[in-house]
Amino acid sequence: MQSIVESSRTRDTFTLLIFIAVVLTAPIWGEFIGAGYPDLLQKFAIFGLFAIGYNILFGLTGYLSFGHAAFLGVGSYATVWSFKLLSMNAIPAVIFAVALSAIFAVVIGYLSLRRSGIYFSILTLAFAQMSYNMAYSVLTPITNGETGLQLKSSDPRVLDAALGVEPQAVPLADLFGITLNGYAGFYFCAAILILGFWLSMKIFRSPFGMKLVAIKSNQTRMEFTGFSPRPYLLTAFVISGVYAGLAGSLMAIVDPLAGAERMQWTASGEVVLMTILGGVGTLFGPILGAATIKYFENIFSAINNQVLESAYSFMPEWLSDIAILLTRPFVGEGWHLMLGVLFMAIIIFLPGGIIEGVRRIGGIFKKSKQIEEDA
Amino acid sequence: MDAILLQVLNGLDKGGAYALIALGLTLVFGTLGVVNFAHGALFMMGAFVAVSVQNLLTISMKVRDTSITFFEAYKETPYLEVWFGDVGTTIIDYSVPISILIAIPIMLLIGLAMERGLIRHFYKRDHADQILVTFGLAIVLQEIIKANFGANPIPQSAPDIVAGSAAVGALIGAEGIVYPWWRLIYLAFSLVVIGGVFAFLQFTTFGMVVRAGMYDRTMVGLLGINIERRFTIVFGLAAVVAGLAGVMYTPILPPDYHMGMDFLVLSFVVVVVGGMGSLGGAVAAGFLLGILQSFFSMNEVKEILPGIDQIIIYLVAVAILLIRPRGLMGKD
Amino acid sequence: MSTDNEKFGTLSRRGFMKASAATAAAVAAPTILTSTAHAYVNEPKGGTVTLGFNVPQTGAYADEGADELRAYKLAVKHLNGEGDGGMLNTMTNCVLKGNGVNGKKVAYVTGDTQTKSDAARASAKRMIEKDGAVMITGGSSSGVAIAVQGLCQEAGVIFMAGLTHSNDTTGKDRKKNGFRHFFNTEMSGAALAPILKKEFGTDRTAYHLTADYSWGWSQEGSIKKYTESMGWKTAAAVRTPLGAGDFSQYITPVLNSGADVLVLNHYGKDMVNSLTQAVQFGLRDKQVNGKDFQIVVPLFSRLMAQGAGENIKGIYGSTNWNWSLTDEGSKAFVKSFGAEYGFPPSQAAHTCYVQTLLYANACQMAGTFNPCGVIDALEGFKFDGMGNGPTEYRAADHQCFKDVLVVKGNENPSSQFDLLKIVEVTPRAQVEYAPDMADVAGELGACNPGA
Amino acid sequence: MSKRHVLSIAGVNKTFGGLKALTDINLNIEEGKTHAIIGPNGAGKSTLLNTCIGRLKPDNGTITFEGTDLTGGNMTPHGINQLGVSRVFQTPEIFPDLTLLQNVMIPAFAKRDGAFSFNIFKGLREEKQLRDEAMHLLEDFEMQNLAHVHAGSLSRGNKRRLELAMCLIQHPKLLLLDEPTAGMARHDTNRTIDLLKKIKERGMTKVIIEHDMHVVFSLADRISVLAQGAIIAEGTPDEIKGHPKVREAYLGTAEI
Repeated sequence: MQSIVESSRTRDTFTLLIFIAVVLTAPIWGEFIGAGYPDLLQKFAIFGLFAIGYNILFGLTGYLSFGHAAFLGVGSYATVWSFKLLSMNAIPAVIFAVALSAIFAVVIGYLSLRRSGIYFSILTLAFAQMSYNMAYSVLTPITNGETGLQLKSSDPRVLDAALGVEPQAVPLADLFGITLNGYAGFYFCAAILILGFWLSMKIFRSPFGMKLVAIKSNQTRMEFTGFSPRPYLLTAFVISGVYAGLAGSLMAIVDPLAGAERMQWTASGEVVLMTILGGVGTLFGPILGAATIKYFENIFSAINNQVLESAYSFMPEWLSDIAILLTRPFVGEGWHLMLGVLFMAIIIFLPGGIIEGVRRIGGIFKKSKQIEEDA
Repeated sequence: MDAILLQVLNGLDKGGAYALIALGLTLVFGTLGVVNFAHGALFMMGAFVAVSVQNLLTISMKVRDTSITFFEAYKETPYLEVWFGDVGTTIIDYSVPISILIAIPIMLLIGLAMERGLIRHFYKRDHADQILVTFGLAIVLQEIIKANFGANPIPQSAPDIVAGSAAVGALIGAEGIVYPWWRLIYLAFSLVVIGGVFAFLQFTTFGMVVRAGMYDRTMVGLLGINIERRFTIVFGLAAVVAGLAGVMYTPILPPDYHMGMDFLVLSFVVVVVGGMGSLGGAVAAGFLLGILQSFFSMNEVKEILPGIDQIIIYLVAVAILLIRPRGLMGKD
Repeated sequence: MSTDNEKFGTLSRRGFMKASAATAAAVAAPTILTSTAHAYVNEPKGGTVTLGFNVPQTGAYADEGADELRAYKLAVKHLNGEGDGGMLNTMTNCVLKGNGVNGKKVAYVTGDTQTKSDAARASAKRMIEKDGAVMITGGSSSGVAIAVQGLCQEAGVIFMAGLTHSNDTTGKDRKKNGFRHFFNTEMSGAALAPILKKEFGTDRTAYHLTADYSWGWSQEGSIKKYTESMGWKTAAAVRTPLGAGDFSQYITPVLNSGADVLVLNHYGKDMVNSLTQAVQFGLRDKQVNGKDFQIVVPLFSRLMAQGAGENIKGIYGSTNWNWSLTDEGSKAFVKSFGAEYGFPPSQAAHTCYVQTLLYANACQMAGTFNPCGVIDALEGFKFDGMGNGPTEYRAADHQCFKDVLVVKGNENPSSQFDLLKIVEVTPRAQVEYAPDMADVAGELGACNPGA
Repeated sequence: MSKRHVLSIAGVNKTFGGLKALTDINLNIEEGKTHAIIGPNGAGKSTLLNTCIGRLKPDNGTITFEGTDLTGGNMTPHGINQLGVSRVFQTPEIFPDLTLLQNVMIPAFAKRDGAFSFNIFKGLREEKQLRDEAMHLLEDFEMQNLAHVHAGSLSRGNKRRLELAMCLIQHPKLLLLDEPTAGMARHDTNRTIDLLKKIKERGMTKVIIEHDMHVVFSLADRISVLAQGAIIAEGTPDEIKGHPKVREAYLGTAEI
């Protein structure tokens, strides 16, 4: 596993600083790729966080969970309930979401980790599907089912009421007076993403992270070496579950609504796709993968004939017609097809994901440089 | 009592469908060691073979309908009817049975192409990679179908002769009980196919080699038998079984591009409950889950446990995996 | 992109860039950088005004979404003076002249709701934040409609609902910035009940199969309410999981329940499957209590009904609009839609087309795209010539009140599109209810122009 | 010196189906001694070893390690390791995805921190003492050049040596070696014998299962001979060499 490297402290600090700079300037570089608007940037940060956390489980231990969306949903519901009952302040909401998703992760993880391999996958899938089905129908009093849990100006909000905060007509989350929508919401998510990235880096560089990879590498040896793998796995599971819960909480903070479909198994599948697409077991890969998929979902899906025509307007008409004919099936309503093809291509040709692609390109440069130096 | 009997029939019928899908899945896992998430897509492709056959049979002569003035509307009469009259109508009526015959070679080809072109490169990769690449393939296949056939379900009807219901209750003295012919045919069909696959594996030399390969692959390889080629054929066989299940299911469930994904999770649950790689287990689990699902959907049960019908399949899966991880009939 | 998109709600981008370039303390900056240059969010500054068409392009309702999109494109054409003008020629109280709206050419952006609340909101946000849309419209499910409507209220743009049938959209979850032309479960119940009484009598026992989520419950509730009040009994109301596929285990208990009517409170694929299977189980051929067994599908969609094929013949249901209507408005719309695409529009296409025209007309009347002005113009707006007879956008809940069509699966269709036969046009008075009736009472709130 | 028994096997029987794999085994391993168990193929050597570490549950009898009952399933594998028992497997069990240095550091963590510890706030780099120790050990094994190579790429012989290093860094009270030199070239075998002798000087108790008589007679203080699931002889190497039963049952068919 390449990622567990004994990197030097200065190098790590440098990486972290670069990361922070890239994240904070996202609104600027996002502009150039058509992603420079708050909602998509928020989604980049939130799903980046989700994927980073997922990677701690899947990337390090190799346990493929198909149920992490359940924690995302739990985090969202917890957050909206905190907004409804306590306060519009984001802090108690985040705490509540983290605590609740951790409890869920402990219970589901404890049971699921009694098995490994595909059995583990199916167990997590089963738990997530049960959560989804219940949330969609029977648990409607708690989740508001299909419509999703929404805020009302008439919600009690006991803390706010006690502190004499005026109820808003359109309730929005805040952080001690700063309303967390738009770019403020993005920066709130970005701050937590950076924190999450830092923690993930810590884990990658720690004995704990190394032990997780050791479990992936050879669980028998791990046991005969004196380690009890299950508490390690459970810790990793809970950490990744909390990341998911936190991501769910952020979703509800920047946009106070929680819907059941967040918990569906396909939503869990999405985070798997993100992690693999970017590069499983690497520090940056999952974030790249998350951004790629969200970019596809929001930008590629919006490309219609009108957009294509203007994009190809520099070509002669016959050529642009051909270009449209060739690209049209993959954009707009065909963006799923594009995603499927890209995903297969990555698994077949670049099992290490986008990161491996970048590395290979970097490798070519390095080699040619070496050849020059040798000569 | 009648209600119980009917639910047993429902359960068997559902179970037949589950077992058929799970059978191919577990066959592929047992022999090739591949976890195939595109198996649901094969089921869906089978259903769309039926749709295509119907479309072909009903290629129509178009006559401008002058009664509609808002837009250009046509009255359509299939050429088969124009040319052959009642015979043509009968052929169209039998489009689903005809599709079965056509689906066998087509699904076999699709299966072989899939194994040769993609799956075989993933024998040595771990299960996670197999799951992911076949999942990607499933997305691609269903999007292609959607692009060509749209997202709405497309109705398929069983031949008129079996459109009604059979008075199955008469056999046990309960006159009132009727059950649709097509569903009984489906059940019989699934039993025949399952029996056929088992007989094939049990009584032919090919099947013996395959079973030996499932048991110990390297051993068979050492005997100088080209097990790889046989496994390719097994994959084709699995595709045919899934495809036939899809064709036969179309009169019950009008096919749409997403039906494979809808069955995918369920069929994996069936396979795992039965025991990965155990053919008998997959069949038993298919019927067991079908019957459980039917019973837990009864009002009497739902009144005590609201929503139980939504999660019963998963509850059973969790219970089996925790209590008996190798499944009903799996090997250790 | 045009310069219209320079401003984003509460924060001007230029201001933001300065701040973020300066220091990380920019995190705290946005609220003090509130823009004052705009009277409302996304005020169009150039020669065009952008509308956001947010429809399902993937998932089970993709075909319905595609039809909605066709209708929107047609509406834009007509608004900009291209094509034959469609309903612009038949709509009463119409101030549109086919030269755009308020002197601006109409442009549009599209997005995929995936029939998921999250995706739909993300897509709508992109339209608002990036593309500068002043109005969002579309959708094919109530969950999505309510979610997007809530978002538009927060963001300060107008939401013109597409196909959404749940009471909640203009009931419990009604919003000042949101409007619905489509009818709802309450109206379906009120319109259907008298016909059911006329056709099947008052001595009937109904058995409900209901999709287990809020729309299904709401539909079940209204049918129960209206049928029971005319003397029907309800044998049972059974909830079925969404996307159950095989409904046999829910259908067989109907056979011996003593019920003689089956009400399928399902929509989309669930409806296609449950209806197909119910017919397969011989329910249509059954005699119970000396009466022919009947099946009712409260909400019919022609597009979806195609999936059930032969099985819909003779089945009663309600629909918002059907292309076979012969009023001038419907004829004009079907003609221009048919000429453009070669087949007739669905009810989803109709409602979306009408919504776009109504919105544009309101903007023209108000002389602005400011949501508050548009809302004033739409509230209580009365119009005709758009396919549903005299219609009113009720001010109290932003629900259109109009006649409701009761239809029946056509026994002798003359073409593949001729699936539904209109049995009755239930007059508006019969389906109208008080805006503060129990179960639908809600708070509209204040108009939000976003700035 | 007092004769303290580190490991005691008392009256152990084990059958598989109808097949008797172990018959009434009684064995005491003395502290600081190297005890070899030899016997022809299928004599039950591996079964005995797996029974010792609780992987197999005997039909009856007990296994005690320094007073703790290890009998089948009573203790988890990691629990047994934490008591001070390390094991080298017949096919090397290492961490192929980690570097050699990390392979050796992992068991050191287990020794220091116990079966579970959540230590993410001290990076690997800061674990200086532990690193140095691991590096020294690799030097002892003449593998320091490979310290940053992934273990999966090692030769089979080197994998075995690495596994031995992984056990040794834990300073176990009892080291179980399942054919530690099988498949090694003579040169590597001799190096391994030297290494094992070095540990012997440190007073570590060892149980070796071995085919190679050269290895056995170079290292063992005591030898037990297993045949058809029963111990037919036990004694010092010299005693065993001259034991008639052994000659008859085993040595007669093998070269020494």
